[in-house]
Amino acid sequence: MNLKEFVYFFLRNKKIITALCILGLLALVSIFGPFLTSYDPLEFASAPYQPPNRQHWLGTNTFGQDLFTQTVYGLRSSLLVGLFGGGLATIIGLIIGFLAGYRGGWFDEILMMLTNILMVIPTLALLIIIAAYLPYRGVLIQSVIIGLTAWPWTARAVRAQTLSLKTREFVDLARITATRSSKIIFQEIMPNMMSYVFMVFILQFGGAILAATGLDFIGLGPTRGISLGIMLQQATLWNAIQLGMWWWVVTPGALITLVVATLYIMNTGLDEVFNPRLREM
Amino acid sequence: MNFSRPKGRDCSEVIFLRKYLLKKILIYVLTFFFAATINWAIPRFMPGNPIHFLIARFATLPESAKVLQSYFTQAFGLDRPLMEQYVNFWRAFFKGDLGISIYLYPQPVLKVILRSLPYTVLLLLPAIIVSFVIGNRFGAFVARKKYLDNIALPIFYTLTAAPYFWFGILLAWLFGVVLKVFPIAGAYSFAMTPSFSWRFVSNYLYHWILPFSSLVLVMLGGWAIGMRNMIIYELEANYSRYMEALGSSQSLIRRYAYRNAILPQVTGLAIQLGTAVAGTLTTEIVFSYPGIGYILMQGILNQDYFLIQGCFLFIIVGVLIANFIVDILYLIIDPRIRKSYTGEI
Amino acid sequence: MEILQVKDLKLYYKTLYGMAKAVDGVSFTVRKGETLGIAGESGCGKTTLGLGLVLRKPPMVWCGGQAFIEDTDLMNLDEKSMRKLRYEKISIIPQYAMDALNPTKKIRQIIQDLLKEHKQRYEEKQELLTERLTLINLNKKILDMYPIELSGGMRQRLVMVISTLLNPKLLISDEITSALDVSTQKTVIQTLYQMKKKGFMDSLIFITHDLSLLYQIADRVMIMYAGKVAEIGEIQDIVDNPLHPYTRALIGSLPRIGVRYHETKLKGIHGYPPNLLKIGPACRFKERCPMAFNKCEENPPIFRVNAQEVACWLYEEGERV
Amino acid sequence: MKLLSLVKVVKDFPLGILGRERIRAVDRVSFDVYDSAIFALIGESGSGKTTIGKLILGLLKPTSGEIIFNGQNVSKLLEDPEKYYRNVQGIFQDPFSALNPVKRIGQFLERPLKIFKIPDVKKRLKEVLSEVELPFDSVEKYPHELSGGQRQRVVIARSIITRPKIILADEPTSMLDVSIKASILNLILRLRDDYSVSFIHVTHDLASAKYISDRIAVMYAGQIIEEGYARDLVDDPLHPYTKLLRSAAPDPNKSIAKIGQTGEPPDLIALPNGCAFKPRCPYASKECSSFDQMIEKDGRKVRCILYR
Repeated sequence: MNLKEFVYFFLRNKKIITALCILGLLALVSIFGPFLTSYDPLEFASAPYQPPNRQHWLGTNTFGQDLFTQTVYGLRSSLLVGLFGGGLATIIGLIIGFLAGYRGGWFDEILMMLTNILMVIPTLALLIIIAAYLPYRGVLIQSVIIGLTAWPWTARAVRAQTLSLKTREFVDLARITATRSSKIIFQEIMPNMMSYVFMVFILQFGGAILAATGLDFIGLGPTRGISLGIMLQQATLWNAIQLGMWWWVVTPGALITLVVATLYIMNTGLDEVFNPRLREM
Repeated sequence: MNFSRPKGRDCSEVIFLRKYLLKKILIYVLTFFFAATINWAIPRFMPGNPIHFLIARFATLPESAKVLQSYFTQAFGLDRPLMEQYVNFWRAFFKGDLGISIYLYPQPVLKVILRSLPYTVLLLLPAIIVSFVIGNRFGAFVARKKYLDNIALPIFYTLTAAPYFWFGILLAWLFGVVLKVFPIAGAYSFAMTPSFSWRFVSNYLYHWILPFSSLVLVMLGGWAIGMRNMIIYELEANYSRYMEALGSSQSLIRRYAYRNAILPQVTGLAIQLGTAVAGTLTTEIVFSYPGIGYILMQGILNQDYFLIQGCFLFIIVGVLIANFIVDILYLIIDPRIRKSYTGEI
Repeated sequence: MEILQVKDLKLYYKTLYGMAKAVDGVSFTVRKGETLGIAGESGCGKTTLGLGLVLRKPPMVWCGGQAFIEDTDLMNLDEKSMRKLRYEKISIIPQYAMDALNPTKKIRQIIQDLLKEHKQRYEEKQELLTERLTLINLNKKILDMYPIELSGGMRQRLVMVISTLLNPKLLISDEITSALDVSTQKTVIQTLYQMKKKGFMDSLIFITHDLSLLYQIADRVMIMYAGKVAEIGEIQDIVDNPLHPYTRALIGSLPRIGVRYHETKLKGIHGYPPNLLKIGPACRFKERCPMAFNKCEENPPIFRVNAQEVACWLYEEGERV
Repeated sequence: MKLLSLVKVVKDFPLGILGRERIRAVDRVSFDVYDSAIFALIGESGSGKTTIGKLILGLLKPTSGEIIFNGQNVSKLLEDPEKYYRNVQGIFQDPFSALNPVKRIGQFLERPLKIFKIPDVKKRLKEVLSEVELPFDSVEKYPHELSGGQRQRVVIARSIITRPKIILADEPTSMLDVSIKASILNLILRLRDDYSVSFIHVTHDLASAKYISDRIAVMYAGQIIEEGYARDLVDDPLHPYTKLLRSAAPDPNKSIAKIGQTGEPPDLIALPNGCAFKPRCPYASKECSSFDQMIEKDGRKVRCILYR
């Protein structure tokens, strides 16, 4: 699967193209959104309980805060958590999975023991324990703790991939050309895994967003600033649905679902590009 | 190199099974030990002292702050050396003493958790089983035709992508607020006291429907996608092709493929437990359903560290037991591990 | 009397780059009780032909021609009657025989389900099954075991018995020896030979890329090249007097057991087979053929030269088939 | 002049979870390879022939015994891999997995030139590609644009680019079609004659081994059971297993030759003591289970009680 063939299938895959458009749009909204609204997400904008209208596109909540501004800032922090948390989890998973797969022996045994242990423990419970004791929680810290607890799944997948590549003959061929093993890793094995790593990153990105939303909802979100999860938490705390304020609850949840669903669909598209068997389905 | 196995069923197979299960138990005990240690270590090694953070919340006079300070330090046993604290932790744990809850002072944490545990189990277990069965049936059905696949796949992805509690909120709004069909708060109406009378049980179920169905809906998507991919893979396996070449009907081939595709889904069950538990905790909060999730949130809001730690330990124990049951289940239904001694443990 | 008549069969593969003409107008017959060997290199369409007769799954598409088995055309038959025909009249031993059995079902269960699909009761066939298992030295006890508990060789022999349990008219064995060592290869061929002699099946199509294997088992041989028939003839004629330049080159590049380098230098065939997506009107072997001349610009029909059929303009004076 | 020799080389692999049980893939193998000679190593799957290949190439370390190249112990030579691999190279079985799919053929061939610091790369590339009869423009191509035969020629080109003394060819033609197989065998012969490179030709096919090799060693269950000159060994095999291989090889003028049941390949976990071929041997006798030494007679070696 060389570059030319990859581009050929990449551009023709409906799933990938639609996913890219949606994600691109959302990214633009989160970057330029703040310029579209004149309000600050947390300050009092105007009369509360307003359903979506011309003045407040997404309505206002019990405190009179403009929900469109909150959504835009919230989307930005969610995407940031996805990027950093997902990225960190992918990198850690990559390193550990790679070393375990390539080195093998007892080294592999220990790393995999650690991975299996962390995999059994529900990540949200672990996050709660860690987050509960953090005096100050920002988006960055949240991404770090999510990244630190989400990597086991990647490590296992990357290890399996490395094991299958390691036994391929072009690795032996490189070894008998007196190539140092670090060069073998980065020049022979790594390029073949790029496609796989990218797909793993996409899943981690989505996973990190869901984890962050869960944490925010349970009350351990960023202490300052806003995120889609916090909006939902406040909505539940202040009985939004009982008061019939559906707009306070629907938009943040729908946005998260849209982002994560688009990521999953893009992943399926990439899967079809990389292994033809699913393509003919 | 062919490693053909000694013929016939003999005691070496039984020895292998015992060894296999013992190894699994060892791993789970080790995991629990590891998780409990994290649970013990985090408050003690976190930057900033949780006690100050706790007292700052009470914003009382300086003298009472000092009294509270000594009470908590003594309660946490922070003044004693680390090793001793660790040993005390385990001694207290085995005596069932998880400390006193601050949120529901003076009830011991264990009692608070034991009271809410059945509610979570009654919600989580049926949801997992029902979503597993329906999800896999749907996934297998959808893999039949291309157009079915094109319609169903985006739906499944949306289901599995949605945050668990969001679906809960949507259902609560639709059925609770708009249609007013189901109650959306608590596990039973306030006037009732928990008993096994039919009146209470029906009322309980009446409250149970919405949280249960929101959990099932979200979990359903995950199983369906997993089964759809697995069954496509199995339908193209060599044994399916061979049976088709020998004139077998599609239904027989699909039955065999489904049987093999369900096996990795069972292992998937063990991995999905973590997310399922997390989903239940958050959904309980939406419906203020008095399970572990709800009291965990109260614990967080009230900085009740003992309660948070207690809930964490119970969640871990629950997940480990469930994982062990899934391992045994897998051993029973998949002969490949039982029969291949060099099977990868 | 002929079991199978194939007339100008066309089986193509639908790919993203166009139609790959894997089998492009092939005609041959298989007589009752005969073993027809089909030999050719990778990409010549022999497996497509073998499997295509029994089962056509996308991306393989039938694009023309007929294949009669006892005057029913396999190519346009409704699914139900085609399913009845498979296994009862025409059966296969696939190349992947070693993992052709469902790993999570007991062997007895698999056979019962297969027989039930053809409205046969397992009890009637049980006695025949055990008799045939012992014939290929497999113990009756394996019926209660899972396929994973048997070695590769045993699984292959078991599949050979299962595939011929209903005494099909025609058995197609597709490259069943390519994954084996030389010694086990010989046993498999002998087992197949015994099975035919004992009437497990009427006639046999043996597909292989190794022409030398056919010396022992085939009565007649069909050499295929790039989706078309190059030559068909009795095995002895093909060995002693190969007509088509490709057959001659193929036999020329087989290291005979007795031959050392200095005695006769093996000449391989330079160049590579044509791309099945871009097939021109010319004879497909033209670029690699040492005897190509102007007539080869046009695809040769099949000429009959005494008992042999060959698709090459060199034999134009032969009577056109 | 002896180029490479193995002296009582043994290789065990751990088996099972904690590796308590051991499985012996190579059992006290010794043979010598002379300058510009082709030495064939024949055996079926599981006979240990590929493991020996990996030991010689330094991909595996022997459990005991020694491999000597040019008079020096290979494990010592491997401390400076560049010097060793300048003289010893390898060709592998599967052309589809021997080339890194994401690298161009040019990059693949230039790597050894850079590492072994060989001057004027372009000229050397042109030279080596014409030696293996490949057009120079295939330097730009990706592996998936070439056929199996072409890829194998690229791997051969890479192995001869540093003018090694000895090349280990592990089943170079088993994945190729008959016609291309013959041209690869001819190529190997030409390389041996033009550049006096010696080859160790690991294969399971007696006919192609006989066609190009000078000396042949037959392996069974990790041991060498017969060794001799190619002509003698094939025309007049001594060891019953070699006889079995000889009669199993397809021969046009012999139709269904009865060779009876050849039995199952050896089960390396539960090897019988003494001669491993005993369960399948038509001449097996009681002493066979205690017989375990190599008999030498006029330049030919055989490990069988019949010739004691």
